[in-house]
Amino acid sequence: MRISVQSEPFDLGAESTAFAAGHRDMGAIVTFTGVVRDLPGDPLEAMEIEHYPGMTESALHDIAATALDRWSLGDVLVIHRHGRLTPGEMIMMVATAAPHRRDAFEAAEFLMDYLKSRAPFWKREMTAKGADWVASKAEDEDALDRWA
Amino acid sequence: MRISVQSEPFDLGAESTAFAAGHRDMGAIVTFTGVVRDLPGDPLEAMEIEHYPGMTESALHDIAATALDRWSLGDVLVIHRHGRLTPGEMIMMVATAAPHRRDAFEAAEFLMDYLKSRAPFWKREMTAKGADWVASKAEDEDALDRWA
Amino acid sequence: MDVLYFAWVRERIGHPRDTVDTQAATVAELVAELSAREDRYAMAFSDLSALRVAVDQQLADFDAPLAGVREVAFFPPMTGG
Amino acid sequence: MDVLYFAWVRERIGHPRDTVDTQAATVAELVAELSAREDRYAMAFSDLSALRVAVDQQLADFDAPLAGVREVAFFPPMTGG
Repeated sequence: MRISVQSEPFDLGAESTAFAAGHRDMGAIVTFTGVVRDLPGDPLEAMEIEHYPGMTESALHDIAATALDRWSLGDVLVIHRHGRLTPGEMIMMVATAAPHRRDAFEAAEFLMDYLKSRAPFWKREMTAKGADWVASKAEDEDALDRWA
Repeated sequence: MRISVQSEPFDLGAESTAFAAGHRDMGAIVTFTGVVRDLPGDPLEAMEIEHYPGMTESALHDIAATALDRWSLGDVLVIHRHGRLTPGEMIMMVATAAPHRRDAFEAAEFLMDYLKSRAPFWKREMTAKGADWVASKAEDEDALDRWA
Repeated sequence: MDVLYFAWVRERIGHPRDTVDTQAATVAELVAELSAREDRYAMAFSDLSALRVAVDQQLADFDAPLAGVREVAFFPPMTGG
Repeated sequence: MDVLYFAWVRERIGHPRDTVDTQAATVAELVAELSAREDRYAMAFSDLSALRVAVDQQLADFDAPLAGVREVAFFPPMTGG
């Protein structure tokens, strides 16, 4: 398991390659990458991500440990950035390695659902008009019911 | 949509990076990679993948088009190798880009489930004892029920 | 009409392709015709539940009609991915 | 005890951290104590349903006990990923 909370960009290609190379005994590798959407005409200038140093790492560690416990997995990777990101930049990624595809997919979805609502990150959108905290979505909270 | 049926290896990192870079307007990128498992003590020497040239490409194209039609997706990538692969080599990958994570995950799972049982590939395992065609699994056929 | 064989169907029949001149109206009639040729064909087609068929490169059923068809392929259940 | 604030809770209160000397037995009692300090605290804590709390860096409920606790944090629902 590797958990990284960082302000620097990460290299999706290099991370994916390294993660897969470390798990040649696993038949299935799933990655999820979250991107600050770069939409034409969108007033978004930047996204700022605040987090809770210390708790962030332990929350991500707990979420990953729960996934490793619940599915037949070889490994889990979680990278999440904080600080200022511009449209088109990657916010975070998770990767899972498993003997079978269903475990790899389910664990990746579980990690994302928990990370969305249970890891201490807060997004703020910056536009010419000012800064707005992103509201949590009921659908993100509801998504957790699937794993209850 | 890009479909590639090829005997050469592909570069997961480069493919993931290029796919994500082409979809900065999408918030969610999912990749799935299938690997010939390299297990200690496993007698597997190689896996040979036969396919049906012509039909393979059109079947993968149809599966990808169905996914694009069914989910809110920006793009789909499917790469599948044929020929002789050794343990640890990557067999195939799919990637999906979507505005929202649920669509990206579901479409990737759909692509995998259909590709497993509806694209004309046949795997043969080579060991010191000889060659054995891999039997199809009832669970792979059952997996399609989810999308009926 | 081209008839193609893949995987163990190809191995049992001993070659990957036949070009046949047939009056068979359906895939099932074509199977009966081929099975009557030689034992190795009869063996390859002995259990249709273990076989899949594609007609002009589209998955089809054994009762699919053959009028106008250029290519039929027989193979075991697919194991890609 | 350290009390931390994040996101708009931090903005409303005007700083990221207080060090408090409190006899509060639960998070809810601590909230009542802080709310009594100044209007900006009262405003930040006016709708507890919009707040989440962590006790020693673990998510907790507002009735969580504070005995032996070193750090309490208040923040809005999380929006990571």
